[in-house]
Amino acid sequence: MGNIFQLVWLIPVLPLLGFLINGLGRKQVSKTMAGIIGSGTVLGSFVISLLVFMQLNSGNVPAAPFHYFDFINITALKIGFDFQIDPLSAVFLLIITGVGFLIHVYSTAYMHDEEPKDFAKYFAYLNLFVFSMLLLVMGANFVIMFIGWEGVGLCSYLLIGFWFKNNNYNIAAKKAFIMNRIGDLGFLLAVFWLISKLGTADYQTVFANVSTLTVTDITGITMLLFVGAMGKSAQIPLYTWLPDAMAGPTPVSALIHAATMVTAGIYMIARSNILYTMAPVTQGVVAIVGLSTAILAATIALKQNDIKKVLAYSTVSQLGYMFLALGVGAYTGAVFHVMTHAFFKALLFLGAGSVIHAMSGEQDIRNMGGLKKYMSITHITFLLACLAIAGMPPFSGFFSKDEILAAAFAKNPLLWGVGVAGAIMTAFYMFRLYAMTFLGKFRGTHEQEHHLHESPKAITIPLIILAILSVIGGLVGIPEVFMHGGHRLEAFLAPVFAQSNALTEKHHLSHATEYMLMGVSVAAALAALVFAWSKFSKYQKVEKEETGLGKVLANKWYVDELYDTIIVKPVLALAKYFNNIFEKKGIDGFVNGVGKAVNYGSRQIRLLQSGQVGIYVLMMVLGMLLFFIIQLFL
Amino acid sequence: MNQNIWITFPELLIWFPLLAGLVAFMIRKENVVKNWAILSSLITLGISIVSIVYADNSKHFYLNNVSYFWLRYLGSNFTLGLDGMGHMLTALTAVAFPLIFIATNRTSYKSANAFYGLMLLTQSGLMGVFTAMDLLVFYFFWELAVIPAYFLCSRWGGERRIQATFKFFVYTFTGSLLMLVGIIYLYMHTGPSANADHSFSMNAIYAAMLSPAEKNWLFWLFFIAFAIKMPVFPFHTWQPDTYEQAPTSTTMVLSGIMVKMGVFAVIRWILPVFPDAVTRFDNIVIGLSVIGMIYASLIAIKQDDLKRFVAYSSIAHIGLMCAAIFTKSEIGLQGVMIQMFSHGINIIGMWIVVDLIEKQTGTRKISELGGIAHKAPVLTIFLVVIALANIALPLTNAFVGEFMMFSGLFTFNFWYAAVAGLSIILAAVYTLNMIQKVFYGEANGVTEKIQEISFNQKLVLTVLVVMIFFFGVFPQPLFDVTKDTVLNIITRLK
Amino acid sequence: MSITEILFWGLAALALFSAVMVVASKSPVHSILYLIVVFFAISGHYILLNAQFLAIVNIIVYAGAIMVLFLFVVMLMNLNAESEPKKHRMLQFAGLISGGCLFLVLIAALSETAQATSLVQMGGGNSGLIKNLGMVLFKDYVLPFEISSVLFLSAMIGAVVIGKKERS
Amino acid sequence: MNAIILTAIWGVMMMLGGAFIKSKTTPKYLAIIGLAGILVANCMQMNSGTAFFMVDVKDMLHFNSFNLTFINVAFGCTLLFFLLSGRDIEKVGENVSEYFALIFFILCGVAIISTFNSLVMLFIGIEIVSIPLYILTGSDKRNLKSNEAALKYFLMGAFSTGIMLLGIAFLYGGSATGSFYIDNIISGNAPMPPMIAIGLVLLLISMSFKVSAAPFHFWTPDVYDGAPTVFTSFMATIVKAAAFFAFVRLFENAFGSMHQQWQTLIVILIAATLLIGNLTAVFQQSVKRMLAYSSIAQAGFMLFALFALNNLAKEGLVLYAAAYSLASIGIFAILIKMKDYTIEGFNGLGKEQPLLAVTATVFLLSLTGIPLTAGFQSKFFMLMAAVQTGQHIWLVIFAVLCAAISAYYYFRIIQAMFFKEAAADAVILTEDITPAFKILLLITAVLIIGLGLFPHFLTNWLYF
Amino acid sequence: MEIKWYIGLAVALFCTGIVGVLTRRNSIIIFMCIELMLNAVNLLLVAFSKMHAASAVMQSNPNVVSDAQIFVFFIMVVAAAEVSVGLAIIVMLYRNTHSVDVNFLNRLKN
Repeated sequence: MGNIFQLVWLIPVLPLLGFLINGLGRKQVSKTMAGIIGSGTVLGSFVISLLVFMQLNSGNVPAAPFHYFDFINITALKIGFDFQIDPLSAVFLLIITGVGFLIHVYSTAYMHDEEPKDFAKYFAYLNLFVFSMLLLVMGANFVIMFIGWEGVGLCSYLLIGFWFKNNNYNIAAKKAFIMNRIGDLGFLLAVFWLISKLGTADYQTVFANVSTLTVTDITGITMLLFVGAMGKSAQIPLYTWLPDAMAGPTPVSALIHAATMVTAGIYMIARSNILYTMAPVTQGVVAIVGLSTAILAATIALKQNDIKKVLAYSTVSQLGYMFLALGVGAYTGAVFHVMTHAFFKALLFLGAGSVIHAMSGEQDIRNMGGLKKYMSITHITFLLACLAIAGMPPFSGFFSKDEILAAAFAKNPLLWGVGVAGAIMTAFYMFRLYAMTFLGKFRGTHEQEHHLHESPKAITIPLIILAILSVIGGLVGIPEVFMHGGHRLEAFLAPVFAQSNALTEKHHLSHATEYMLMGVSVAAALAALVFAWSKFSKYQKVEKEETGLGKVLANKWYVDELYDTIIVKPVLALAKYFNNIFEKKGIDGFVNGVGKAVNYGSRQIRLLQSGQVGIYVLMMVLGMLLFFIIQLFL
Repeated sequence: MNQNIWITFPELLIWFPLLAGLVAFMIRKENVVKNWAILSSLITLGISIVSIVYADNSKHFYLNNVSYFWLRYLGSNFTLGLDGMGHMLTALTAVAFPLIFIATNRTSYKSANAFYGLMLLTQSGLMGVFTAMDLLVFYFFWELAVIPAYFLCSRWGGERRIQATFKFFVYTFTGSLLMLVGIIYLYMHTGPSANADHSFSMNAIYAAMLSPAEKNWLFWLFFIAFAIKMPVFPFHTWQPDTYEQAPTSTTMVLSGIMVKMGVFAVIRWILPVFPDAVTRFDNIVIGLSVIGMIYASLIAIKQDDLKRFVAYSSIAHIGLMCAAIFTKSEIGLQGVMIQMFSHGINIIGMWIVVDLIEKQTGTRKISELGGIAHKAPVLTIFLVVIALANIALPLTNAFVGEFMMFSGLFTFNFWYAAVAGLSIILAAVYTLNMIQKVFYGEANGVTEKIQEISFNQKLVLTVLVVMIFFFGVFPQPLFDVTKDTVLNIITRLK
Repeated sequence: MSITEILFWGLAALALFSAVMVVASKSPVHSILYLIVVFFAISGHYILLNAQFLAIVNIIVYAGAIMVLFLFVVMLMNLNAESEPKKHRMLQFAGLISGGCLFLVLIAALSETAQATSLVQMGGGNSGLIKNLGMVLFKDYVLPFEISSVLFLSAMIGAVVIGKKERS
Repeated sequence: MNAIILTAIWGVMMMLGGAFIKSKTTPKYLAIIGLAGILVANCMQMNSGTAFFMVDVKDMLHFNSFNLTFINVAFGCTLLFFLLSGRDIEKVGENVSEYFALIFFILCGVAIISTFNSLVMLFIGIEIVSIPLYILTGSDKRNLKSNEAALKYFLMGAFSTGIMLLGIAFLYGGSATGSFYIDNIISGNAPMPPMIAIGLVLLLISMSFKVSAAPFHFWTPDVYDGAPTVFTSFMATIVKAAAFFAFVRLFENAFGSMHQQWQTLIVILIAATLLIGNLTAVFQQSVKRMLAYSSIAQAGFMLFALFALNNLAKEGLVLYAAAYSLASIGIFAILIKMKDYTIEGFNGLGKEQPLLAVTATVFLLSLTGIPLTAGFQSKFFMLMAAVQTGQHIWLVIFAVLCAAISAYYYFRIIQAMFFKEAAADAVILTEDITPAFKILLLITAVLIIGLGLFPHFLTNWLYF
Repeated sequence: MEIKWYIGLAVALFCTGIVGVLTRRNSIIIFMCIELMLNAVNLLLVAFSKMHAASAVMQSNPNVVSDAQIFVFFIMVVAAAEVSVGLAIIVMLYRNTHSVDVNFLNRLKN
């Protein structure tokens, strides 16, 4: 076997092929074929990614990006269609293709009720999604990244609005795309800024020449990039699309939330870590925004009753943690959390999907309960995922979250304090969810109860695999306190962050402090866990209006309404004014007014032609007088 | 070097459509004339492709440039030439016409011979504009391209066609007359030529001796003419009306190619001739363009008529091109070049779909449509692809152009790029709104009986979509065509 | 004041008065008669300037032929004073004012110039005599003389074309 | 000289012929043959200097390639006019051969005023042109409009003659040498003495009257409207062009050296003429009247020749005369065939008579000044001439804006012909269109386009 | 006499003629006023001719003096021709409308 790097181009091309086959031949391929093509291509990518990862792990790192062809090649700007393979992209490749593959497999069962051509279309979209994400991760410059960046936005649009007959879904899809585009604009401006200052968008050149940029430039660029990340990774203020994106099929939610899309922002900041390291102001902003998002989303999640909504807000919240990590300079921590989060969040969504599947589309947890006895695999895997996300040791979430909190503490204990508060809420709402879904008595209709069943293999097997990963996934990053050299991930990623690490002095917390921090956060989370378990395992449905803070939380702090009032409505009003009044009466009115003036002038001036010879002669004489005066006296 | 070539590419590109158009007038049978139009436009396309193969002027100069005596004693010769930009735009013209003819093949016109004859004459005029290397020749073709278009719109258009297209005509005519004054003034300040005191040839015009003050007002005479044609805010109001009223195939020509005349002309005749004035007024022009982008995008959001919708979105896109030209950066200009081509392709695709919908449902009201995706998925896919290309999604052709144009704009000034960038968001808003309202949701009474598209249309749209993706992924061939032109202009600007 | 001057002023006054009366008199016949007086006065001026030929021609052609033609026409039409209703007052006023202004402007422009004080050769000189004029007319001005025959021909045709009764 | 004498002789021939020839159609052929012969004779004088008549003109007439070319243009256009509208002259009244005789006399006058070198010849020439025109205007005797037009034309024409004569008198008095020769009136470019200035203004006014420049244009619409349409066609084209030629000839030779001192007046004239002509034409419903106003508007453009007074201007003037005359004769020839002279009368002509409509479109486009037509080239030359002076560029811009307005009224006819439908039972034309008529129209259109493409075919003659 | 008196007289007569044209509405009288204007010009021309005769420069070229008088002669010729045509037109109009009032001439307007 030759150098695996020569096959790197296959990683994105395979899903693209899958997309083309399924997309163009969607009327011809059978459901089975579509599923096999869809999953198989991603599996192929995964295998290659794994081989690439192993090559990298063995220390064989390619020095230069792989150049395929010129995308733009003019004197002032050269942008190649280049792929860059390094530890960071390798980790992401594995997450994307690995988790993506599992979701594909899962989808074959989940989407089985669709018409064959819609089924094929669905897989085509999924493949395109994976393709875009791979492009995003593998691109060796910001332009290729942007191509993937917009591509995932498009795919999310297509998939969220997959059931296009329902207008609400379409609106959600549109919202996702537009919110993303707002972020994309920031990203684009940042890229332009880079191009205008450095004349290139290649990572290598940019990062090598970063010292030639002024502080203003770097701060501006990083801020704008962060705006892009806000859109894609659902941070305040651009997070509202993500919960709405639940409109799509559940595996899509899993794909968006776990493996692709939302992690793009993290990847991008991690990729350009040196820029952020050199822009402390932006770092502060990133940390604060991340933390605020984490808390805000967590509070909202406390009061949601839609199983997917809870999970959605939990994603937003977890993403907040990741940004907190990025903000405090713990890039490895962020990537680590991306990874563990990918496992348990995919698991949670797929589990939720399994539940919804069993409940025939019911998503309100108030109508569930007691599912434990009907679907044991789903139940157990779901529980493991909940423990992982709540940060219970030794599940994966514990390690990654702990690393982030520790880094935050090192930066500022206040950050840590708020972070722990978020962790407590996480534990609470996750177990509220768990308890209301699986414990207690079934609260749904009889018909639903009759249909309750464990899901087919294609669903449960991915669940099991993900559950295993959720449990042991944290072991690649065992902190220093437990085991020297246990943080394999950090070592693996070190070359990527080397430049940043060189610039920052490490705050080494004492072991005692670290144990203390862990103890406090775990204990607090555990307390919340127990409280939620005990409170909601005996939940009875009561019809009562939420009041006070509860109502505010249930209504997501009225953020959507706020946006509607201060942005959407004024813009539409302005558009309406332009369309109905300014365009017609103003500009076109002026243009037509010229025509009307000519007409009016014509009507008036022709009255001079009165038909009376006397007046004609008089005019002539007056003209004569005028001419004499001009010629003789002026 | 072989100088005995009896006819060159630019001549062929002009005379062949002209001749074909005159022949078309003679053909009485509708089917025959339709096929003749398709055939002749395909031949023109062939000529254009061959000309691009021989695009290298350093090797094949005699094939791409021709000059013969015309108004010699005025210093004007009938000089035609194909440089990179000329190749690009003649190619666009050559590509667009067969596509238009094939796509609208089903439409039957009263006195079809006149219709197709005029269409081909328009093509000839457009080719002339893009190949003219003499300012007077340019002006000739500039007007001549509009006349047949005017007749087309007024004769075969919608209900309010006479008013609307007359507004269009008078508007552009006024602009070009102002330009004529500028041309003459410029001419009077050129150096002597072989047979006259002054000269209209491009090089002489480029070398005209003018004081800065003169350049300043001459700039506006030219710019207003071109701004009307493009059109740039606030000279745009003829456009929605005309697009709405004109027969669709003519609208395709108008929006796909004719608006490029304005963009083209700014690059060819304003930038190199008035570099100082360009620098002096760049803020005004870019400001207007940016305002226009946002303004038109906002209006597009509220449009209920599909044709007007496309018209306003086109205004927004053209605004960006105009702004990018005035950044005077290589990236921006190169972006404009490629975008001229891309925009032509995309908007023709948009019109084809709009036409299909109108023909089948009898309405263009967005609010009355809905659920077409369900009834005609292929049509929907084409439209979605084209619409997304229109809003410059990556890996479609428009992305490359818009990316570079924004990049150029950014280099010029951060805030322009930032404000103009809002149009990216607004473009997403209006396009998705339209897609949602027209294609998604449940089918209603109007869209109930909509059929899938015919083979012809499928063919044309496929060609368009293939081009959209091809040049979205491999734009480099287009850059190679226009590279030298852009560099030439940039050097002139410095 | 010399005799010439007295004659000049007298004739000038007569000419002007009659001219005003041409315009002012109600009856067309009176107007014609006043106009004949003007012509006579102008002929008097010609004699003062020793332009004898013109003086005679003026009386014969103008006063004799042309004005008689006018008189015939007027009488043929039987126009009298009442047949002409008042013209619009304002218009009449405007006409008077603008005519007056024109006069003032011309006079003002000319009165102060050097040219205006050139002297006119009164009485003397023989260029106005019929012999000299004949020589000039048939030597130097033979072309316009011949050409003016075209003018007369066309006037003649015109009178015939216009005057002839159309067969229905 | 050939032209002047031969036209006079042929005029007399036609007049006498009228007495003997009873056939109504013969005079037309006689006239066509005669005019063709005269054209040839004039060309001969031009090319080889062959003069049939040895007349000592005492320098009162000047023959050079410029004015001989112009005479060719004028006579050529008249020939075309005879060919196109000869049959319609027959319909005006009984005195067919007299009408032709008068037209020949007018042509004689045209030849004189394009070659004059003495104010005497100018005066006589102008009268030779005017007096037959009064008659032709009133030739439709039972039509009150025609009567009215004739009287208005006559009164105002005589009035303007008076003004011209006063001007001539002042020029004679003011010139140092007391001469009627136009090149002796002033010398150098010293400030004008007031007498010369007064004479100049008076001549300017009377010539403006003849070419119907505002504010001395008031007779034009009424007279053009009232006169029988065939004669309007002739008056509005050849006669007007000749008057322009005389105007420019007079002012260039007599006052060219003090051009700067009277340019302001021309600027005012141009601005007023363009504005009034174009603006008033917009609202007209009758095509005939609209064309009258358009002739005023076109005069505004021709006045640029006087504004610039350079070589381009003179070339442009000849070109303009040709372009404008050809197009107007063509459009009038079609108009005569129409039943209804209003713009609605043209509705549906494109369907009924495509060839007529297409040629009419060419004529109208030429009048508008669209490239490819002679009308464009002539406007182009005029604008070039004006810009070459480097002064009053705003006037040039104003002129093109007015040209844009002109598109408004010319295109109304095009719209009516092609884009509007005639009422179901409407009769558009009064008579059948003969193939010969169609071919002639086509030739006219081809001539216009030919001149539009290759104006030097005409302008080169100017430098023979 | 100084020429200015002649100029004054001629201009006064001319302007009287103009005023007549402006204020009267009988076309025959208007026509007569125009004749008056022509006569004013004639007088002026003759006066100018004698003025040039008086100036020393012109003594060498006596023709100049005759020029203006010949011109006057031509003016009379033209006037006669004009009168014949003009009166014919007026009579024709009178035959058709039984009026010579120019104010009634407004079939053609605007």
